[in-house]
Amino acid sequence: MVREFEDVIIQTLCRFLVPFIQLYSLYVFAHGHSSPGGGFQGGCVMAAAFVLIFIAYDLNEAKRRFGEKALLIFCCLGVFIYAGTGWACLLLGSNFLDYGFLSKVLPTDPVKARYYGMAMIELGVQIAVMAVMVSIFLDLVTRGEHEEILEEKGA
Amino acid sequence: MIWQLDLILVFLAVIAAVAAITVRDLLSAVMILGAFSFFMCMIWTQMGGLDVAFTEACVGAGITTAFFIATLYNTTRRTKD
Amino acid sequence: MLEYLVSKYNYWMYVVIILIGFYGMMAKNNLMKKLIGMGIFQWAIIFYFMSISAKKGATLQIVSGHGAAYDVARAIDYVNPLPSVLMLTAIVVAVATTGITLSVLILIYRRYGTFEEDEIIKLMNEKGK
Amino acid sequence: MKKAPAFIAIIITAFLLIYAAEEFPEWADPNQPASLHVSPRYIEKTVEETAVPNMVTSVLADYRGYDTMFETSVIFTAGIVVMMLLRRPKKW
Repeated sequence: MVREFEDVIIQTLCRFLVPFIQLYSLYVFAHGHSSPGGGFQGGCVMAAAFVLIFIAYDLNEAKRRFGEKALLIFCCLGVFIYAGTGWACLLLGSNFLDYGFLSKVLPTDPVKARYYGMAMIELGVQIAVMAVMVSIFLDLVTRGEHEEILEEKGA
Repeated sequence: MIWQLDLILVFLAVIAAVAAITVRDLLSAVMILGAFSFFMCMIWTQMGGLDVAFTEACVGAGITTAFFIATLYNTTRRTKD
Repeated sequence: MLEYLVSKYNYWMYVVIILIGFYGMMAKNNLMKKLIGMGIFQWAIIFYFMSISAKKGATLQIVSGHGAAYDVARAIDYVNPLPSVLMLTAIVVAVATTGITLSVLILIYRRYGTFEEDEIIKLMNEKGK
Repeated sequence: MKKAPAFIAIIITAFLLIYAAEEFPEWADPNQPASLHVSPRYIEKTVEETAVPNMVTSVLADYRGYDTMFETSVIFTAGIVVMMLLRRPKKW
């Protein structure tokens, strides 16, 4: 996981597999309102795609694609989207997380506004879960010593 | 919900749980724990909790097993009991 | 007799799985085995909550129909959604706590070099910390 | 040596739990108390009030949005805590 195998079959297969897993994750997220699925499941499947990159390639490649700073930004962004939707409802004159009043800014009626509010917070949950799972896996697999391992490899 | 199918799946889950506790190799124990959580996922599918089963299949059998293996990669897989 | 067994065996099975996890947490000497026992304990409790959400002859928690013409939902036709929601939250919190516990185990291994509980206690007494 | 107290505790716990399980309603009974109190309102009103057919999503994100929000913040806190525990100088 940390050091590279140099195995052509595994690397090629994983490179073909990763976009399909990410597309499936977006499908699960987008159809969470009318079929089983939603933010948690989509986020976990998306995190599994990055874990696959970790397993197939080495640490350097994975950190080049999804660095630690980007992970922290995405963690905070997910929680911010969730809480920000609640605050938007509050600023529009309603209670916290009462999405019906979003119809004042969205071109829909209050019932459909609740539908879109739910889609909004599921997006926040998906981003937060994906970033946190990848971050925990990155810290566990390197014992928190990314820089030392990268220097050791001479990269 | 079909109670015969449920009974078979619950027995398999009990066997997997006992094996995960008693086996003397941590990597095997972690893999059997993933199998146990997948049996739990099938039990909930046939009980009607499809969202929970989906989450369990992603989280319990996927991400948690990856976390355990990442930890064992950095530590040891030997155990005395 | 068979009806009594069918109506109650699910709760007995949850008791059995919870006791396996409990035994793993109490009697095993290895810290990783204790963590595995804790995981089994958590899934047994989720199993109990999902058992009380089941209904005979009911279907999934998705209202049938499509577009603007959804059917009128009767409560007897659908499985109880409330335990599903609570356990969805519980599973994701469980994986977060598992991540924290694994990082603490890595720290323990970095300092003592073992997962066995008696050896860790012996090393702690020797080092005096 | 550690196994005997564990077995005693397990036997006591098993006795208590099975004794309590006798009082439970039948498994998958449609008229058990857990199915009668709050959930019929969620099941019957979810399409009318939120236009979402999947009632798990509607209860998770709308009726119990506070619950899910603090649960998301629990995951966020877990990620930060793992980073604080492992990403630090080696001398500690």
